[in-house]
Amino acid sequence: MIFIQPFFDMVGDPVLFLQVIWEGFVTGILYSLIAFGFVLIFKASGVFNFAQGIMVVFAALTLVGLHEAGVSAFVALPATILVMYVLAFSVERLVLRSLVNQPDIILFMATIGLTFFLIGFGEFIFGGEPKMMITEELLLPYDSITFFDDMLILQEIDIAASIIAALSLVFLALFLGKTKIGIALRAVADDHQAALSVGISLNTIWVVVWFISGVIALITGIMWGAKSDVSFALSIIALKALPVLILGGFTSVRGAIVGGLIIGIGEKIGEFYWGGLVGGSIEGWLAYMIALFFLFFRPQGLFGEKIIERV
Amino acid sequence: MFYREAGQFKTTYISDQELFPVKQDRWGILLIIGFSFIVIPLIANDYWLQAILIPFLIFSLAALGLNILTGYAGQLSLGTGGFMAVGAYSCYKLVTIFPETNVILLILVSGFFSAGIGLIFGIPSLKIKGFYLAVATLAAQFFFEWLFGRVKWFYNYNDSGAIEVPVRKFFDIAVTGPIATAQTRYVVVLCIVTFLALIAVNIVRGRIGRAWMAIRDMDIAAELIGIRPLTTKLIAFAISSYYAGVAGALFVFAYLGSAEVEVFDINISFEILFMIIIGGLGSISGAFLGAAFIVLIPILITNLPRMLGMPINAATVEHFNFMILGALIVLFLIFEPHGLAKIWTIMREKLRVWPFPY
Amino acid sequence: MSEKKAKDRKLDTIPKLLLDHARERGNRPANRLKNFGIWQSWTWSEVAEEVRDLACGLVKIGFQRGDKLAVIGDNRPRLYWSMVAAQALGGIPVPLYQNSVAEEMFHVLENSDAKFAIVQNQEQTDKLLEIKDRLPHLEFICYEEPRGMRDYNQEFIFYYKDIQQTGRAFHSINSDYFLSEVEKGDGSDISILLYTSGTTGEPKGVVLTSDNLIITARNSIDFDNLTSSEEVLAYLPMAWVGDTFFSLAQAYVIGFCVNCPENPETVMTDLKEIGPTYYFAPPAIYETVLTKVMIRMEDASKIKRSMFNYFMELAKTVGIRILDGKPVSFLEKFLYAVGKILVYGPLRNNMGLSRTRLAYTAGEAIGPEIFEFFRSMGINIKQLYGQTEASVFICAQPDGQVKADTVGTAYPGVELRLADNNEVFYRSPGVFHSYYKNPESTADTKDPEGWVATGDAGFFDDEGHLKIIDRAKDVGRMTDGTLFAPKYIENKLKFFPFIKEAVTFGDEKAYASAVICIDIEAVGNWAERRNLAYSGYTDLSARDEVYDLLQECVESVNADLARDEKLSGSQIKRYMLLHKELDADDGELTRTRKVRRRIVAEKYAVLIAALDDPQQTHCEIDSQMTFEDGRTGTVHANLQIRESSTIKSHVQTIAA
Amino acid sequence: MERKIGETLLGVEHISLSFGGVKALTDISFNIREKEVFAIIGPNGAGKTSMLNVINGFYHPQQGEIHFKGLHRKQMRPHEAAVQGIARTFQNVALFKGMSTLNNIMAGRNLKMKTNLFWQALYYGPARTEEMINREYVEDIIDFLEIQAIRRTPVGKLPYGLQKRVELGRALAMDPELLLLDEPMAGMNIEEKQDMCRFIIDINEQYGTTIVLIEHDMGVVMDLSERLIVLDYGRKIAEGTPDEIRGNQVVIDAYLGVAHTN
Repeated sequence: MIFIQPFFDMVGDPVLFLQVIWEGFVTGILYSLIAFGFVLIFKASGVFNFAQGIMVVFAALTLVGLHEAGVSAFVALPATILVMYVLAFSVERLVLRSLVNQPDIILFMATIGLTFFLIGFGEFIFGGEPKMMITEELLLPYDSITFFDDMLILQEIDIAASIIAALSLVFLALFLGKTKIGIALRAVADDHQAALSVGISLNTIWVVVWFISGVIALITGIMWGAKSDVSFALSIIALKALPVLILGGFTSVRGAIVGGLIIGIGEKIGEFYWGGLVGGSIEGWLAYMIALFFLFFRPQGLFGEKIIERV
Repeated sequence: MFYREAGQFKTTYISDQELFPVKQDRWGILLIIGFSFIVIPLIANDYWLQAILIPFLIFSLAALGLNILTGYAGQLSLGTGGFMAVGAYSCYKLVTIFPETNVILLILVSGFFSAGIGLIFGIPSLKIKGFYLAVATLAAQFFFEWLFGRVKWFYNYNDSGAIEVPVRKFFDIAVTGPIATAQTRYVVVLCIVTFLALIAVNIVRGRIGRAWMAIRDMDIAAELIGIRPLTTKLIAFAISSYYAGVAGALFVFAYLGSAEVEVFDINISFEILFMIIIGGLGSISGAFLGAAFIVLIPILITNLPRMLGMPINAATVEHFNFMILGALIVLFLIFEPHGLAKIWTIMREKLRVWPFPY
Repeated sequence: MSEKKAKDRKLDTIPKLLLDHARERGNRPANRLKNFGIWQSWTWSEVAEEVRDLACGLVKIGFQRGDKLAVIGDNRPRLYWSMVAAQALGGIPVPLYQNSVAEEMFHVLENSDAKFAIVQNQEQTDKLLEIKDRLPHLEFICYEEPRGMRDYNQEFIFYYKDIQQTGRAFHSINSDYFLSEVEKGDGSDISILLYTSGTTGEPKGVVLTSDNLIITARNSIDFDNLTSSEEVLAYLPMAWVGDTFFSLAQAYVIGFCVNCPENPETVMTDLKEIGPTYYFAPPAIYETVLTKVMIRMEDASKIKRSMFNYFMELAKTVGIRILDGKPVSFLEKFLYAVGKILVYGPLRNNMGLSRTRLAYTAGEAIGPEIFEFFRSMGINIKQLYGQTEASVFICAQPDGQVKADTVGTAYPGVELRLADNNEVFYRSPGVFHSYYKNPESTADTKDPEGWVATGDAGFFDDEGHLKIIDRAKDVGRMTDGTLFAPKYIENKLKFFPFIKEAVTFGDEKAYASAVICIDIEAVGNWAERRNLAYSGYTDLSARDEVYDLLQECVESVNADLARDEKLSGSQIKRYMLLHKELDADDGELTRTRKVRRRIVAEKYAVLIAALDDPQQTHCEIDSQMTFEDGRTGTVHANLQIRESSTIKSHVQTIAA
Repeated sequence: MERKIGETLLGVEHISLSFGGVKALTDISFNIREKEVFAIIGPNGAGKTSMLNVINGFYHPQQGEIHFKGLHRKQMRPHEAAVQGIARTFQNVALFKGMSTLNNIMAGRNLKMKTNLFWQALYYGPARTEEMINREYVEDIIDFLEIQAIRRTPVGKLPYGLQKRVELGRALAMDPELLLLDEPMAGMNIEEKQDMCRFIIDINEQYGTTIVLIEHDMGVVMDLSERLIVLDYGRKIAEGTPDEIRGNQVVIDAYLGVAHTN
């Protein structure tokens, strides 16, 4: 009974409901971004990159760290991008290259190792304590717009985040569709031989995808950092990308986006309307439960292809 | 070099399928057991027992459990921490509800709760495989972290939000609680771990163990020779979680003494996963080797620099620990995916054919 | 002691011994067979029952006293039992070589007029069926392994177990039949019929009585103080007297356990598992083991290799002295102990000889370095000299008096004498009864007083050890009257890895000379290591460097010969390296790679003439040869002849 | 030989199977009789393997049904097929790479082993007895297939030919009534093929096992099988004894037809 009550509340106060959905939508977008970078890597190299979440934090920390070290924001930004490239490059050289043709599960565990390394490394360089994202320096808006006489409040930063996210998605879609490397990249996803015929070595492709998802991580990091502060606590939240993937399917960009929104909105609603009833802050696991629930009906995810097993 | 196998022939299948068919191995293992039961309690000081040996044994147990699931049955799990938490908290509740009952018994019983939970979270494994499942197990991790943190009943509404281990006696020797000596707790843990390890070995080398490995190596073929995938996987989940549960209970009752749910956060799940990767997937001894390895790293990072006269602060140790762990995992996966256990077997082989190279 | 003797007198047949063991040590293992992954074991009492059931079964299908029972197959307990079963019924077992073809079997089966045959498997059965209709006597065939025998439903073919089945039934009715049959047996009864693969002509059936075997066995057991706790591996052909003696006679007299390998391919692994305490092998096997060891060590790390070499060197000096009970310094003792942990122990373990107290080799001369290798690691390997006609033992080396080049002293109960052509004669309790259905050759070999001619020539060294030098008929005299034993010298030459074959000439000649064939692989390697380019065999064997290499070998052989006053005269004065390998296709070798001395002599008469003529230093030859592809052609070569220095015998100088 | 053939063991009736749009099998029917050696031949991609997959419940046909030992069934899980006594080897060896030869074959005994977790945990009493009994059974197979030497070798390390043997052993360990062999001789040399033939015949005669085999080597098929069907493009184009098939024009075309050759 008590679990039905919330539905009436939603109808009762649609504006508030809208607010909740908006909140969810924004987080959802961030989830989608992480998941997107993830799908990119998975499609291109078959690697289930557990470290994607950490890359977000790592990127953000690098940016802030550099700025703290006195580098101006607009130097720090490209510098960070460079760092992300170096990261992608070294990951390909030191890890992927030596693990090629290993079972996927091995590669997966390797990325967990990578995660730990990055956490340790990051904290060692930038220290463990939380930092503020340099929102102003990056000229990101931080006011808020209100509607329905202050009943519905939208943070400009959130709007910006959504726009930037959307833009970067569009940009990437173009990149994948139009550029030679992008095409090769998609080819790899289907068939490694095909990719080689395009004339780009797998290794280059891997570097590229890891770099791209590094950049996405950076974008995500900035957005997220603007909402909360930047610390490795984020990495746990970043893990939410995983249920998003289960939902969307590892191989589908669309899935990543839709899944992200579903999870984001779903868990906000759940938290806001039901969380209180069971002790609060159920965000931590609700996403996973939602994902699990979905799995029972579509084991391959919403947009993943069905696998036909052969013997 | 020490092996003299000529003349050690088997006239029955029973002797042929002994745990350690080679006499020299039997002696070796007896030596180790004897040493850890008799010598260590006599010579080891509290620091060694409390800081190294007890956690080592408890982690070994947890790793053993995870290795059954991941190493033998091939089902990757990231939820070990969650299952340990279930064990710990159910043990805590049991101890408070049945104050009179023998605590060691209760510790063993509390494993069954996590076994049950393991069953439930194992059900998806029928439909989903590999990474999907791994992610699913994260659900367990986060759910229980939340549950035991939020629902006060589990920690008896303590203001601290932590569970405090009460003193429980066994033949009026305190085995748990503040006044229990490290020696006693060590011996208790050792007994339980040895016992459960033996059981694990037996299961693994029997029908069930073969079914697990069959599912792991080639699930389709396994099903076609009449192995039921779901039942087999569920048994793996149940037993694995039982071990995790008991380990969790011991972790609080024989090691920490009091704990909040945070000690069972996702990092412990990863650490235990690392133990079996480094120790060796699909190997009982691997669980112990891996646990030893990972328990020792931070201690080395703390002590080595100090010995060299350049002590480093706790935070840095923590950071280094993470980095080194991460790096090691990658290195092991690259150079010896079968971990320390494999390295050991290779060494053993070398000893057996000594002085020949192969 | 005396009542032991009395008891021994009563236990004068193998079946009686079996029953005795069943009583005395009923639960101790008698046989093991590696099968289905483990060592299936039978205790003495179980064996007694198995044999009883089989014997009774055989009776049911008409086995009578004096009947011959052919036994064909790999070493299998059941086949051994069938021999004993036959003996229990007063019959005579006739083991055959399991890998000989039907035709070869035909002669033996016909000559022995075997009425029954117990064979291992389908393969052997098929061989018999091939020739059965030409063997009127052969009535029944019994197979041990049912695999593939489904469709063999001829009424004269039986399954081993079925026979035992009927036997068990028979025994349950007249339970004392078997015992009484065994009791009828007597030491003078014929115990077994063994066919010697005679070097010339058809094989002859050697008849041995129970006394022959059992008394010799008793002597040997005292000689080497064997106990009932020995473990042996029976892997040599059952038709060979040695196996009969070790796996049947000795085993049944003292009561130790005989183990049978899973199949011929697994012998080495099975050997390692069993770890026999008492082991026999022909020199060839020891040689292969040694080569395997060396090859495997080649791939070992540098440190390991040098360690290995160091300790093997040490062992050569110390180990053998320890084994012979000679004094060694404390330091040496200590180092040897270290070596035992690091090298000898593990090595023996890998060879499966960890527990070996006593090992024998016989049949042909064994290379001194092979012999030393094993002894130096503390394996007490000894040589014996024997033959079927003697129930194996004629001479053997007593512990502590072991030399590479003698076969030891006269065996307990054996009398020896040398004819003036140095042929060895012996007389012993083991001397065979007769050649089956062949009185004349019996008479030729065995004189009325029971002296048997071995056909081997030899002499005693100053410690009274017999030294066999050659077949008596091949031993010649040189013009100065010294013995010339070609085989003996050739063997010494062939012990060098560089020499594949050697043929020596000296009978009725002023000096001995040799035609030598190099071993292309050994010399080839040697050449490569000196990056000495060569186009082929002919080219290589003509090289001066090679000649120099071989010179050393020849001269060391000469030095060796010089130590024997009787042979020192037969040192090799001139030799040449043949331009081609001796080849069976060219009729120069037998198919078993034995040199056809006469043919070689004819074919290369020119060369021999040249060798005999001190003036010539070279010699032209055109010789027929067959190439790999079977084409034949003539090869022309101009061969160099070398002088090799000879040493004046010390013995003579001392004498003078 | 014909005499020992009994009545129908497995009946396949109007089976059609398709993946998405792709038709793998179209209206296939045939009967397999007890104790016979039955061959399925056809060019690559003719649907032979799919047919086996349908028989042992790995694929579920959209139409048609299968009856085995009299009882009809439309859908069944593979392990149910195993329980009913259908064993199977695979075109590309599907062994448990991490396990030794012995354990692979022991795994085949899984269905026959019943002791509960409790005894398993103690590895004593019933559990151990059961283990030993089945070990004996397995050793029998090892001996039968002449693979004693590789008993303890991890199958991953074995040469292809031996792996196929081990896989056959694993199937035998289930002591099946119907044995499906998917190209048991693919990629073998002459001796290995001869051995395999011998084994198949012995299995059929000694254990009286009914055998369905897919094989490309026509010689082998003609020697071994009593009857065979020919598939082409998922359709049955012929059925009969080897001699009948040899003469069959349709078959010859299917094989020599330019459309597709192997």
